[in-house]
Amino acid sequence: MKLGIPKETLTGECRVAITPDVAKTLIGKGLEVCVERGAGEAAHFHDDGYVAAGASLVDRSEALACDLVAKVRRPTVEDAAALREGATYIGLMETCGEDEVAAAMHARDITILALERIPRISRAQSMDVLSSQANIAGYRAVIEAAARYERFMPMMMTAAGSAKPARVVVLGVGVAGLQAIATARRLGAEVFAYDVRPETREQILSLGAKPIDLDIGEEGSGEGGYARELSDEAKARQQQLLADELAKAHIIVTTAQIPCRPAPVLVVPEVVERMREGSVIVDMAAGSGGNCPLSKPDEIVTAHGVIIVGHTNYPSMMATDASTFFARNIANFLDLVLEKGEDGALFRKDLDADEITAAAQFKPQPSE
Amino acid sequence: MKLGIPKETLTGECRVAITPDVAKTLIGKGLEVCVERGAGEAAHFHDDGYVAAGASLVDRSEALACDLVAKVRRPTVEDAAALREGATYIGLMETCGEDEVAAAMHARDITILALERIPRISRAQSMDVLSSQANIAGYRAVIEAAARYERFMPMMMTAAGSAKPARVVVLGVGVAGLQAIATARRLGAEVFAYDVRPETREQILSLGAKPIDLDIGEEGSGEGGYARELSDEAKARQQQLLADELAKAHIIVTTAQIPCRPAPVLVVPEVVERMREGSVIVDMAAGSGGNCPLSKPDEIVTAHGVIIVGHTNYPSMMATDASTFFARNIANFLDLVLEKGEDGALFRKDLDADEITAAAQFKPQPSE
Amino acid sequence: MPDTLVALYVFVLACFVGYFVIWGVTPSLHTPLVALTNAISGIVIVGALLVTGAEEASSGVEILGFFAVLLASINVFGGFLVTNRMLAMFKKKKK
Amino acid sequence: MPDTLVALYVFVLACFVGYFVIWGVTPSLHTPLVALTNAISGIVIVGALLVTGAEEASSGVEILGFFAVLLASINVFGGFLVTNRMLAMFKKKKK
Amino acid sequence: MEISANTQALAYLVSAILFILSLKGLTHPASARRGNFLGMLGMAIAILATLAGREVQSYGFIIAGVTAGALIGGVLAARVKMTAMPQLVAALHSFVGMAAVLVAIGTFLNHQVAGTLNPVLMGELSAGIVIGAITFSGSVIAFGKLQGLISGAPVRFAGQHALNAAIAVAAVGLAIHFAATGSMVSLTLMTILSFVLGFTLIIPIGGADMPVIISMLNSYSGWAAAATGFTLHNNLLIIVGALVGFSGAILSYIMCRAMNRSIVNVVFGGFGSESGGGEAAGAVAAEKGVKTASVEDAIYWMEDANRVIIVPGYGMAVAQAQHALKELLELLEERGVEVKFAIHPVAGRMPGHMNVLLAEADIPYDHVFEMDEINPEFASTDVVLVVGANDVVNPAAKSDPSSPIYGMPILEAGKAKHVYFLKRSMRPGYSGVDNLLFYQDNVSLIFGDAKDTIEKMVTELKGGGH
Amino acid sequence: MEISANTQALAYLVSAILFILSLKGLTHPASARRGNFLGMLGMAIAILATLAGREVQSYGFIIAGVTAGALIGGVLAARVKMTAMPQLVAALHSFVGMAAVLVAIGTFLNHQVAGTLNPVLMGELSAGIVIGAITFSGSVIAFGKLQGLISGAPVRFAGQHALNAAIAVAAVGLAIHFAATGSMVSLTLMTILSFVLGFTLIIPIGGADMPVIISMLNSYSGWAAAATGFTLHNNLLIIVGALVGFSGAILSYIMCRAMNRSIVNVVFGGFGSESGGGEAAGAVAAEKGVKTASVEDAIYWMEDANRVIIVPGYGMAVAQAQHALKELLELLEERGVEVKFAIHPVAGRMPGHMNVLLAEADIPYDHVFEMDEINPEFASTDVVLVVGANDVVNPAAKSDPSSPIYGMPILEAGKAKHVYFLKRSMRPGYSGVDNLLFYQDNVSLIFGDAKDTIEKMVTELKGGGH
Ligand SMILES: NC(=O)c1ccc[n+]([C@@H]2O[C@H](COP(=O)([O-])OP(=O)(O)OC[C@H]3O[C@@H](n4cnc5c(N)ncnc54)[C@H](OP(=O)(O)O)[C@@H]3O)[C@@H](O)[C@H]2O)c1
Ligand SMILES: NC(=O)c1ccc[n+]([C@@H]2O[C@H](COP(=O)([O-])OP(=O)(O)OC[C@H]3O[C@@H](n4cnc5c(N)ncnc54)[C@H](OP(=O)(O)O)[C@@H]3O)[C@@H](O)[C@H]2O)c1
Ligand SMILES: NC(=O)c1ccc[n+]([C@@H]2O[C@H](COP(=O)([O-])OP(=O)(O)OC[C@H]3O[C@@H](n4cnc5c(N)ncnc54)[C@H](O)[C@@H]3O)[C@@H](O)[C@H]2O)c1
Ligand SMILES: NC(=O)c1ccc[n+]([C@@H]2O[C@H](COP(=O)([O-])OP(=O)(O)OC[C@H]3O[C@@H](n4cnc5c(N)ncnc54)[C@H](O)[C@@H]3O)[C@@H](O)[C@H]2O)c1
Repeated sequence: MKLGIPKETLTGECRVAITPDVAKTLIGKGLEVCVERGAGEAAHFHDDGYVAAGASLVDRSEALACDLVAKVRRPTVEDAAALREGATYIGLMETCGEDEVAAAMHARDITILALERIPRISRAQSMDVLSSQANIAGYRAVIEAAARYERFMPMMMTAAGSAKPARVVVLGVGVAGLQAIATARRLGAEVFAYDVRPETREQILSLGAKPIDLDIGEEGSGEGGYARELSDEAKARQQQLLADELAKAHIIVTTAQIPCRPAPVLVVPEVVERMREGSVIVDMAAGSGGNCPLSKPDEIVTAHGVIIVGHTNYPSMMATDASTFFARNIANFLDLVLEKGEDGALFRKDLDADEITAAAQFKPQPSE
Repeated sequence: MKLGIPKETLTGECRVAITPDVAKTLIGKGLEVCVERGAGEAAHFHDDGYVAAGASLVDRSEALACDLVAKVRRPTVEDAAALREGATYIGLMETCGEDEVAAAMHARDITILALERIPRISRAQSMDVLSSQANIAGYRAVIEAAARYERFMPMMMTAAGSAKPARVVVLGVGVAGLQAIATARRLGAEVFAYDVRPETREQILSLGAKPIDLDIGEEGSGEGGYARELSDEAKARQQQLLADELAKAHIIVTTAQIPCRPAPVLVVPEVVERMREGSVIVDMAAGSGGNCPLSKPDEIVTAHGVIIVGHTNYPSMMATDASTFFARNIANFLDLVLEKGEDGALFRKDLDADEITAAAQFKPQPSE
Repeated sequence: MPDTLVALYVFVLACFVGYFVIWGVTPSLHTPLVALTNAISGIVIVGALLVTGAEEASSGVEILGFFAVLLASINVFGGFLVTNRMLAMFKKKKK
Repeated sequence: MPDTLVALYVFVLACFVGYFVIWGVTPSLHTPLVALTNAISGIVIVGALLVTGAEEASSGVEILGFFAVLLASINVFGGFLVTNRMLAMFKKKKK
Repeated sequence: MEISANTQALAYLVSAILFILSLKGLTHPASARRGNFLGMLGMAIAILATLAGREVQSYGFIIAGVTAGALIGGVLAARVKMTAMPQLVAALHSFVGMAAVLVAIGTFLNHQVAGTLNPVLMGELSAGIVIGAITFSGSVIAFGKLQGLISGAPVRFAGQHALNAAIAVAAVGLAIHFAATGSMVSLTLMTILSFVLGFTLIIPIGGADMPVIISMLNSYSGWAAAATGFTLHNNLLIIVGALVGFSGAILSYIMCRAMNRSIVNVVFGGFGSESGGGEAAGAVAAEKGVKTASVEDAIYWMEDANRVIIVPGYGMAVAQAQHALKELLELLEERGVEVKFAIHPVAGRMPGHMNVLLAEADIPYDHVFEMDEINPEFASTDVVLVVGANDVVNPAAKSDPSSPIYGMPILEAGKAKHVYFLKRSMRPGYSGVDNLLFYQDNVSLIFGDAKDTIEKMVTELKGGGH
Repeated sequence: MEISANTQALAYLVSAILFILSLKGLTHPASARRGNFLGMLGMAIAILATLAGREVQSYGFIIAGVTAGALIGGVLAARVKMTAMPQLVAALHSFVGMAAVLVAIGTFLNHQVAGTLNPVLMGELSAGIVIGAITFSGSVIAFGKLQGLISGAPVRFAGQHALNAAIAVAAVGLAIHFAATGSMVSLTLMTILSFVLGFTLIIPIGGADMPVIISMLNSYSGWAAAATGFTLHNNLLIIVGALVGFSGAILSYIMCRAMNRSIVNVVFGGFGSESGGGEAAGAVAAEKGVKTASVEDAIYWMEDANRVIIVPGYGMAVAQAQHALKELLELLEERGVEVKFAIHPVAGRMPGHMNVLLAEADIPYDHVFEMDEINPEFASTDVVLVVGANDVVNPAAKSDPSSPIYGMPILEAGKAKHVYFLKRSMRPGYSGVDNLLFYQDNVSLIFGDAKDTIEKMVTELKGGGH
């Protein structure tokens, strides 16, 4: 069975779905791996590395025409068209409902295994690209904040005066938020954090940071470990109660997301105005509407003297490690997807048999 | 007595010599402070802040024409010309011997108090801008390295695989080097460090890092806590013995400097070639010739897949804190330079009376 | 001082010694220590010997004494040996 | 058991008690403890009393005994009172 | 060769000193074997001095008794399985108790013959009989419980304490009557009641408390010996009896303290009620058949281990126990123990959670291992310390297809010789499933906040804590 | 009212028990005052029982002696300055010694009159005299040294140990001769030699070791009392003498250990040679007149403090003591002590050196204070712990214009009630100048690696360590 690895084409995307190491493992399991020339270049994985691992270098159309195609980002319409009929696509789909790309793929009987649909259960964690990439993003967001912040993060008592530790507030304590807390603490900042899901309180403490407790009148836990959208009332209350805490902050990292919904607004412009000049907001939800309305996706803007970072692709800034993790996730996932036939060849398993692969399948909506 | 604060004109220099806070202190002591309009803007100190502190806003020529002029960076020839005859200049001169600027100032009987000449003694530490700025530079250099490095600095064992901690080597363990070690350690890197001065070994250990011990056949300690230049033989030996350690490194931060001499070459191109692709070298000595010959001042170059950062002005990247520290140093220094007359007015003290002010004076070379 | 008073002195002092002697015992030695004190309490054998071997001992007492000696000496021999076996388990690894 | 043997028994047991009793003393109590043991060693006063008050005591012995009683009682009274004063210093803060 | 009374007294003194040194020796591992030897020596001297003394005139029964006793005792001690040690000790206790009773009766008979009975003597005799009898029947019950002949469960009934008190009062009353009148009936009744009292005192006590009870019975047997000493005017018996009596009582107290139990509660089976989180957790554990252990137990094996693997989990983070762990690491390494940290990829609540915290505590990277690296090493590891981890070592992931973590690779902690879990309760981890490892034979739980527990371990290792 | 010998014996037993409890009580602050009271009670019972006994027949001299003694003792004890306590104790010791000598001689004379002398008795007498005499003259010397009448410096001379040994042998020889023959010459010579021995034994010992020596002399006085007990067949004297004798010896040992000294070396003034960094440093310190302290001393005051300020310096970094400090912080806070960290701007070897390390150990930022913030608080602080800092607290910066650090603002640690320096030696800090603070009255040094020392403090605070 052939596994194709096309190069990512989205602007600024440096990751690659399979690294030479993982390619080698997969080839060892009986797959034939076809890598588009230069696919890993941006993540410092060179073509010769793939060749050394036993993969063949092909051009894009050939990579897309394999039985299995592994990609990081959502395919374009052209990609979808270039896929072989009946093939299997493994990668992020970055859509919640049917859209033109999915429709095009479904139309050509392509099995879509959308990695973001893998359930957040212990057993699936090794396949969970959302986790592995969010972890990287959380770390990177803080590095980014530190690099933009024109002061010290740590406390520093020196002969030339003292620098107070930066006050960092992390909003949304999922995977990325936790890693952001950890990284900011490492750099010596004083870290506060908040999430709607009550179980995060203990987790915040477990990293030595201080939880911000708000009484917004309702519970924020949703399904599968995710948060749910709040009522308008609770939203307003939340914004209002957070305001004072946020205005004191020097660095805010926001990660609050709700699956398939716009990100909740947590840092309102009036709060930004109250912040000290030179403060930094890293809005990790900038891609899905932003936790701060002033953030612009993939831009760094300054508003009221506050630097607002709107990057949407932190993992790509650490493309080497991010690709390595992504590729391992895919490899672990493929163990569920493929099985060895009696003659040693590989086949796709019954995807509905396992809870994880069942959930990952992006099937055409019955109504359509 | 009037203290003038001109805006810094060097490209990329965002610091300012006096902050509003310090201006207020100085005004309290009887000085009249004249700040060039917009002088603090780049460091987030606005004109209205100065006004609130009691300073007056003036234009550049007026600021330069004060009895005392405090500046961060070396004056230009035009600045020197604009200084009042017999005035006192306090700031960095950034030259070891007589040069055209100094000559021009000496010609006009200007007292030059070159801050880099303040001796490295305990009592002078509160005036020592080299220390206060190097400290910032050391921190910032590591943040910069982390931001360029496309992998994790810390060790990270996750369901998607493990990231090994970055191997960081710090060369030159002065003030900047120590802070670089501390910051890299905070970020979770495995840190090794080396310096020619043997007393640094204990200091490296005191930060929890691992010293690299080389036997280069001679002692590197020079005068006043600085290093001295090594013999050619020892230099070669040093490069050779360091090579293997450096080739294994993922991030190298070099800070090795010798006052008034070109920086020693420590990371030779052959070593860079042996490093893993995507590694980062931050050459903090890029401004004085570089510890790595491949580094280019104020540029980021990639050689053999290694990213070589040649920034020369890290403190300016943290202009707010850097200016604060710088201004405090100046204020402490002014305590030695000025004394209250009987009528409450301020006078310059006998500068040769105190060890520190005596050393700081940049007097015309007798031979000239 | 009459014998009973002497006995009282000795008893009181011995109580103090007993009180002080084993504070600070390593927890892992609790069990062997119980075994050892058990063996030592076999000291009643002395009483048994005195009773059994006494001049005035009737043959009934001798038989009674025989059992007392028997039981006490099982205790003495068994106790020390068991302690020994326990302690043998506690040989520390060679370092 | 002859008196000397009884004395020996008592002595040996008391030595053990002496050995065990003060292990674990708080360092800050070292000095008061010295003062207290000093006071207690004033127990020779009992000896002094016995010698001085003895029927067979000659007047020479009585004078000798007087001094012994005097010295020992200075020690007894001085010792306990000094200990008391020291301990008064050690009152802990109220928490 | 007959020795003089004085020589005998000196020999007895030496013997007494040896016993004291023997007990002292047993308080530290380094001197323990010497201690046991000194005890044997003391006993030998005592026996020989007694035999050589003028009181002992006939040797037939004595030689028979000692020979038989030595044989039986030797064989018992040599043959018994290590796991059956507690039973054996209980049995031996009962012998001492019975011997004390027999000696007292014998003394009575001898004095009757010699016509030297007096109230003081008879009072002393009664004490010997009462204490001896309680020791005997109590030890028999203890033996039965340990051997499984009687249910180990605590048998409690209403009025139990009142009943015991009543029996005790009656026995004492009979003793007084006997001392005053020499009535054989009183003697007999008293003896019987004492046997009954031993039974009713011990039967309510649960199997878990048996070690303490054995030590307590030990103490009783010491008092019995001391009482015998009084009747016989034998200072050696008095000294050694008091020594054993008091030290046994102290030891019971120390043991209770180590188990975090109240001595009153243990000795008077269920007297008063105990409280406290740790104990509640302990109770739940006991119900489920899960073993609990003390910090000292764990330290005992860790100190002696060649390799200890620490498995940190989310609980370590919650407890913020990383700094304490660092200290534990250093102390163990000082003792030549190899210590490794095993990090499961999903330990904690975020990727790299453990790494962040261990790095914060400056635990060297070369001590930190990934699951795949370290899994082969568990089987050859002496002690695994699971610090607030749960799911990541749960064998249900391998064996129980219905478990929500089925299929997740785990750290194979259970393969080690000893596994200690540091957690606060019997609650499950993130995935909500019960941990099958708890029920394994080599696994014990130490309840309490992980940081507190580790700090206790550190104190213990430094030789403090008592 | 005369009491029977039996009643007296019982009273003596009670008294002995009270003394034991008294000593035990003095081992813990909570029970110390009760301990002293029990001691007084024991003494009162002992004296009354003696007076009421049949041996004492005439009371005149006794009443005179006791009254005068009570008066003198009471006044002395009430008047003496707290700082002169050690001298007073030394003086009191000498009294006990002399009293023992007098009692022994009196006993001899009484027995001579009664004609009941015998070798055993005379041997016992000799022991009383020898030990009493040594105690007397030794205590007199100790008193002189402490009072400053004699130089506190150790007076050592070649052959000192040989001389002492010779005197001792001679005294014992004379004692034997006396016991055998009753020769008054031997008795006199022996007595004189014993007084000399006390002198030559104590004179070589330095003033710093006097506390240990006093405790040792205490032990001697106990033995003297025990010897007196043997001569008088008085069990109370024997028990209490042995008690004081042995516990005094143990106390001396404990005190030496706390000072990290060898007891042999102390007791035999300069016997053998001491080694080890701590001791060498201690010696240098002693020479310079700098006080050293033990971990226990520091803990004693810290536990009881309202506020403790910790001043970390480069030495904390070198020792990597930050994690241990965190633990110390927690333990002190548990005890209600307010703990603050005072950071000098140039502490360490890089700006912010201390901050990095304290943050690593997770010491909360709100516990960390800058120099200017905290300087006003030192004066109202109970204990300052200077952990490997030196220059940053050196008052030379303020007072000595010739010092290279003159003019540098410092942390005013010296203003606190107690200051403890944790460092390894008397070496100066970075600037190379001697620290004037060391010589201040309220300052002591605790030698050793800072991390080790802090860890010992932690253990001590947890109640372990002994
Ligand atoms: N790593 C990730 O990215 C991630 C993210 C989300 C979820 N998860 C899941 O989290 C789990 C991680 O496994 P784990 O073994 O680390 O944790 P776990 O299975 O959740 O177990 C943690 C244990 O720690 C104990 N504990 C809590 N606080 C404690 C304290 N103060 N002192 C002592 N013990 C304490 C708890 O028991 P008591 O309550 O009895 O004390 C609990 O059983 C996995 O199921 C994983 O899938 C992981
Ligand atoms: N902060 C900066 O940027 C900087 C830079 C360069 C120089 N300096 C200078 O460094 C000095 C800093 O003052 P400081 O008080 O922090 O340090 P310091 O004056 O150098 O004293 C440090 C003390 O720590 C002790 N020490 C070293 N290792 C130890 C260990 N393992 N355990 C216990 N004690 C240990 C040393 O005494 P023992 O050897 O007896 O143990 C020493 O006296 C100032 O003079 C400052 O001017 C500062
Ligand atoms: N069991 C597993 O194996 C596993 C694997 C991965 C993730 N998870 C869990 O899934 C959860 C979600 O992870 P994620 O990071 O992908 O979530 P996410 O990226 O969807 O959201 C980030 C965080 O934002 C928070 N948030 C949403 N609305 C908010 C609001 N209005 N205010 C404040 N915070 C708000 C969410 O609660 C969440 O914590 C986490 O708790 C994680 O532990 C579990
Ligand atoms: N006493 C004080 O108050 C005080 C104040 C500031 C600095 N200092 C001391 O002054 C010293 C110099 O400080 P700096 O940071 O300004 O120095 P610097 O910037 O001049 O040099 C940086 C480091 O490079 C090292 N170096 C030079 N040649 C090298 C070579 N060939 N190989 C490796 N390393 C080489 C030097 O030894 C120095 O440590 C430091 O030790 C510092 O502690 C003391």
